[in-house]
Amino acid sequence: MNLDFTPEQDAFRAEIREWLAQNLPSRLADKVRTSKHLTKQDMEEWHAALHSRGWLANHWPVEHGGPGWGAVEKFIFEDECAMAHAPRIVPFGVSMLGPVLLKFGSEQQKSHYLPRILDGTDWWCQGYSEPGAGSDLASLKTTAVKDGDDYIVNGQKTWTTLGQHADWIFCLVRTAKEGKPQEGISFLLIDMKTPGIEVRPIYLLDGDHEVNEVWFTDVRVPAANLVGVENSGWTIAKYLLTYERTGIAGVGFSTSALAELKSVIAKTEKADDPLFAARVARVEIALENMKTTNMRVLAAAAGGAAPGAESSLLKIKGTEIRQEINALFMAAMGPQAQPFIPEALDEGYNGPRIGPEGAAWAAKDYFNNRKLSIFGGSNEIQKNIVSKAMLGF
Amino acid sequence: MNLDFTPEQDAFRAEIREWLAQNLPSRLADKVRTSKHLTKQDMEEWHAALHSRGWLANHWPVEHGGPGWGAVEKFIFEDECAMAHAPRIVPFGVSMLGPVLLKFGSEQQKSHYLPRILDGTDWWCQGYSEPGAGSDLASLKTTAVKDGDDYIVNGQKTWTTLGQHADWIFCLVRTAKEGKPQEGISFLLIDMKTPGIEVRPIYLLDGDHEVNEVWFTDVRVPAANLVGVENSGWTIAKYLLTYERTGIAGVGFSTSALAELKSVIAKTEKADDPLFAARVARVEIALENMKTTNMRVLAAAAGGAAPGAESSLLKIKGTEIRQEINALFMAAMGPQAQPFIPEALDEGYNGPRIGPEGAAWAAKDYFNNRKLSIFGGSNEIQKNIVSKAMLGF
Amino acid sequence: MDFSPTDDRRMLGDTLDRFLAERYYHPTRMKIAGSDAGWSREMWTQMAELGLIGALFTEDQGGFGGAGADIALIFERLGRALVVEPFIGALAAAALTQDQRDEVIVGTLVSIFAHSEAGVSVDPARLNATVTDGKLTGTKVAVANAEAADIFVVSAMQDGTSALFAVAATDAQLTPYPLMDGGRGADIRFDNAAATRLDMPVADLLDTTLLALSAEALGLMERCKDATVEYLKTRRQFGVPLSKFQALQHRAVDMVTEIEQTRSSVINAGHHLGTAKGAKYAAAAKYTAAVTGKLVAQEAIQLHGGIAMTWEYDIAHAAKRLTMIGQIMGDEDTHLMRFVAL
Amino acid sequence: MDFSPTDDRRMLGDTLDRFLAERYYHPTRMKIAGSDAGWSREMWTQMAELGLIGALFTEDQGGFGGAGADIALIFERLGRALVVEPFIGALAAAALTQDQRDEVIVGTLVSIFAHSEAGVSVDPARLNATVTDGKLTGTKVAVANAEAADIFVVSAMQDGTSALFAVAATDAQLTPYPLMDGGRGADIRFDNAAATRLDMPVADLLDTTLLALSAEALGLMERCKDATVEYLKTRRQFGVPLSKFQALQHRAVDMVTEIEQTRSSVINAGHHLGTAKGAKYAAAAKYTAAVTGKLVAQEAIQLHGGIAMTWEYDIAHAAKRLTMIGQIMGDEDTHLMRFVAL
Repeated sequence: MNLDFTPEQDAFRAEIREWLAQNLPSRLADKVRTSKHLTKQDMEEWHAALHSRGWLANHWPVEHGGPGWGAVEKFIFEDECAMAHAPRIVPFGVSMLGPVLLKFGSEQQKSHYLPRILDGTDWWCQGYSEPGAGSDLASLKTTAVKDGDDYIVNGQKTWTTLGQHADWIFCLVRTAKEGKPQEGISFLLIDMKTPGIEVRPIYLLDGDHEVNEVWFTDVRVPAANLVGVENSGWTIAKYLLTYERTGIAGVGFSTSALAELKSVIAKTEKADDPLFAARVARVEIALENMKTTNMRVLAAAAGGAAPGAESSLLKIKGTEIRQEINALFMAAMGPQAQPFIPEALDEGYNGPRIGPEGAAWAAKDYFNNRKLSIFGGSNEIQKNIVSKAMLGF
Repeated sequence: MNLDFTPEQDAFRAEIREWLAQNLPSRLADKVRTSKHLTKQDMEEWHAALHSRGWLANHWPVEHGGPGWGAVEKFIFEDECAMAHAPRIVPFGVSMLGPVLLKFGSEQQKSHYLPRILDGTDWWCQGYSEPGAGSDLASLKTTAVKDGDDYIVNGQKTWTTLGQHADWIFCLVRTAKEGKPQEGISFLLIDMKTPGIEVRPIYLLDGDHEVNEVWFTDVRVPAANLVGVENSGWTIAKYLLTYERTGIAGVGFSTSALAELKSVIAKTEKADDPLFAARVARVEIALENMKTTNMRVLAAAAGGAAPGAESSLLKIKGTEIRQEINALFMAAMGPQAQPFIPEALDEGYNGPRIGPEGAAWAAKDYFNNRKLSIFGGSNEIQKNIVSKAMLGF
Repeated sequence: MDFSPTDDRRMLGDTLDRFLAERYYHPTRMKIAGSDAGWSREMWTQMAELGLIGALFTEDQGGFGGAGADIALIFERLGRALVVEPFIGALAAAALTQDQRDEVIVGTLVSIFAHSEAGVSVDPARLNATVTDGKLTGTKVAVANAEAADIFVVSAMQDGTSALFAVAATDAQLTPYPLMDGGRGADIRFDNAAATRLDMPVADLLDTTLLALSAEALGLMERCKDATVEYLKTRRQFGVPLSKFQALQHRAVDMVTEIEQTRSSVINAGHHLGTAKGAKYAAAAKYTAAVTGKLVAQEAIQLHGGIAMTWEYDIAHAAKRLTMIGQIMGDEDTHLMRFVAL
Repeated sequence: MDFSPTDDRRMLGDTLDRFLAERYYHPTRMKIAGSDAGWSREMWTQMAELGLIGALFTEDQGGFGGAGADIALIFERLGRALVVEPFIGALAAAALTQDQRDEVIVGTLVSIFAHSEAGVSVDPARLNATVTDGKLTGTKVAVANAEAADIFVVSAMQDGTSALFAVAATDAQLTPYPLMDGGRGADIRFDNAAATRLDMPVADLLDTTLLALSAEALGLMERCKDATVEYLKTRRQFGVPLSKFQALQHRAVDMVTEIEQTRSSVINAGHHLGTAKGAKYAAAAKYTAAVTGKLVAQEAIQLHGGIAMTWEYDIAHAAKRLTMIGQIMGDEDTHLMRFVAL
């Protein structure tokens, strides 16, 4: 047993770090560190930089433009990116549709869509959730009815993250009403410019426009846009849910958030409060423990084992830790977390800064990150999964 | 709204306190305060003292020997008894069988059994739980089959508290196998000296002999010992479960335990530990809050409302608080909670005393009181009750 | 021992409930909270006419209430309705002159308590604001409704001890902004501002303010809990209502248990207000409200599963206000250790 | 990065598992733990012959293991089997001479670490025991297996700093008693006892001891969790297995999550043992083991619903040992604040 990375892995980490130091614009890193609003252009700029280095789609096979990394390399990369305050890679094209097409797509779909994901031609968003059907995908209602060589799609998707920027949406749609509810679902690619699609913003409790509703009214979609065979959407959705996600614990995000927290506390009255020191130490120990839990899962994955319920466990603990760091950060601000000046998080803001460093985003991050334990399968759903898979309940 | 007791209630409290000061033997109070083993004689001595004052069966009607108190008086009495470190009134005869006979018993049963409970002639124990059926009474298996004027009882009861001292046991037995499981249950009084009854001790994890198994092999019980009508045992059991229990929150016990904790901490290194001070303050605040929660339920009861799910809520919070005080008491002892000298808790022990005051019983009380959240309907069952009754789930 | 409200209080509560239900329903609240002023003077005048401000003061003070129970009753309802008008500030009028207080009670004068400083969450002994020769200098932060103020009641040090001072709003320099939990606030700079020393100790006004905030939190908790219970009954997953999932049932019960405990802590603080134990019970109430408020706000959002994260849904705003109450005028740890020390 | 044990360790683990399963099953353990001696010299000799004591030491120390991972591996298994023999004491032989250590390794000499004092749970800088002119005076409390000792390794102050000292068992006055968690211990009075100063710093032996106790706790947690999971699947209530109740499912998952975190903390402490970060990670492990141990012991009893409260049921004893580990050599708060300070 050895907790150290190999010399090769250490060298790999050094290479990533060096590249980030050279290529991650400090303008972007600063925006990420201080929870500023990232524009579409910001995200595209970062994607392009990663793409030019061949690191954007880092879990794709080499022949499609991946770097040929293993689980540990991917972890190191994500860890370094988080600690360098790089923008998150928008996952919908690269990490969600990409793997689906690689596994289930036709040759034509692969050769058409994959390069366009890499070079940023197509911005994708995800059409899974519906009002009344969050984690319970089997109950989804959006229909796609065959009409000649097309499907006619009607219905509504919701929680569509960054859908306001998207060129395309991949959707789960109902193509059959017979049999078990999950058997009549298909996976369809839809051009957002098709007539009959309307995107309506959902503003979150911190005022941010991050998610959307997408309404479909008699939207005509070529049948060639079906991925896999008709009524096999459930299989595809399940594949994506269990698709290896090395970064699910968010170790890098929590590590950099904890470092920020510590640097901020020093300037507040919490600096000499033993109860607060205890709170910070508790979350720091939990994070130190989780780093190793994460590496154990990684090592098993690198050894060929498919991480199943373990990634649920990492998701639960990882979100608890990040949310607790957010809570402590806000607590450290005391009453100065109360001012709400969203425009102070836009680039170029010239108004007054209120309170200490961090006051501008402490409460916003706390409230916004309550989503972490809800989306991507709520923590309750994750517990159901662990209960079944690891305990045999 | 007024949180104060009335002048009459204050006078009543003073009377109770004065009487306890005069009549509670300091030998007994000291044993209770220091968690010593109470013998059968100790408990009988205290019952006799209370009976002579007319306060033993304090919730019985006046015509059967009760003092005619309301809910608030009963609460004050229990509170003062706990704070004076009086032994607990053994509940099986006075608080459990008594109310059942008063509500469901024949005149003959009342006139025979009730005086014998008061004067200590009969020591009762409870035969509800069975192996495999704790809170789920509907699944109980002990049978009573009619044979002429008798029932023949076969089966096994468990968790029979203080059954080793008992002259009589009141049992839930199955008298019919048809219909719904809960419909075939009857409530039967059984003389423990009847041939075919065997009492086997169960030793708890702290080594104490407090509970027992009671085995019935072809035990012949006169049909006259049936309470109420045959197959109505479920109704009786439910009546007892919802029977008004003013003391369920254990406010008095927790108050005196917290006082003990504070006096003990002062002599340990925890005295200057802010984290420990915070732990104690948390439970103290919870207790202060619960005192008022308890009084609110009491006031409603005094006003005629039947406390239903509210007493479940008090039970949950009350046991959490008491168990936490036990945990803090043990924590204050540090490694000196480790010595295990049960005989040091017997009267007349002359061996060495190890560690500070409290070390002899800190761990024992902690482990023994884990039962508080299990028996009398586990806290999980209480949450199910609150969920249904207060939330309509 | 009697937990039923007096007839007067029941009537006051009913009046307030009716007013808030009819005139302060959620869209109106959102409009007011998001307005340029961050409050509604018109609403304030109507509330004054209903006697809601007067009920915060004793007859000696020119009001017709003023007991802890009155304050708790009103603020619980204000909390439930997410009211952003300057009621917390009105409490500070207890420290002003009778003439000023009469004006506050009828709604023509707005008083605001300016207490919190950067890095000093609550302890009056640690204030940096100072009064010398009748002039107050110092900075107060995150003062809600500061722009609405006609007169500030400001805590500051004078000759080494803390005291309250009246400062005219015209003598204060404001940096105003909207607040995360609705309405507006400001950082306030006092620069040699003319200050009149008041008789009421800082600690007394603090206790009243803590009681009010705790009661407000209680009302918010009830609202969050009711909405969550309702949602769990309505929303179905895997073919059954969420309310049938035992894990969620037990979490809802935990919420209810802690809310009942919070209600008791508010009753305790109200009962002991103004007595020797007042500060201790006020600290206990604020501690309890902060801890339970965090739990209830988090669980309300989590158990709603997304919808309560949206601006459009009222519970998002209730959760924000509930959370922020835990941050202001001393957080849970501050009041826990005050409880130990008091 | 590699979490699979080396071949040597896998073999050692297998050997130990087999031995404990065959020779140290629960009734035997209860007999030994409740015996007059509170341990079994015969068992100890056999364990020594299997190489279990030698595996606690490096080759330089005359053993064939001694890495943090070796200690963690052995103590996790000892914990799972509730072994009461003096392995913790054996670790103290690292501070003794090579000749003495050789004897400890073959089982003919029993060393015991006497460290805890009344009111001083762990901090070496706060010890009251003192060495003057080569004579040690002081009292140590709740020392497990004290009666088995041939030689004590005692922490004490000399010239204002803490150090370890060897004291012959014949120079100690014992007040022995059984322990709540099985086996026996004693309070020990040293009265001008001849003491030989040892080179190893107290802090180093403390780190090793904390690692061992944390690993032991981990084994106990696994046993409690396995039994609870099994029980929930078997026991039926209202016609369905308890394992189908979602509230219990989620609590079992919480246990598993925290146990996995504890395993990671033990791995961390083992990996860093003897390095600059060793003390910090040992404190983190002991903190984690104490908090999780309390949770798991409480939940194991609660979810069993009574049966695990009985002397007859093995999990009762596992829960007791698990709980007491949290009490000894510094509790969760102590190690949390050490983590901050280190």
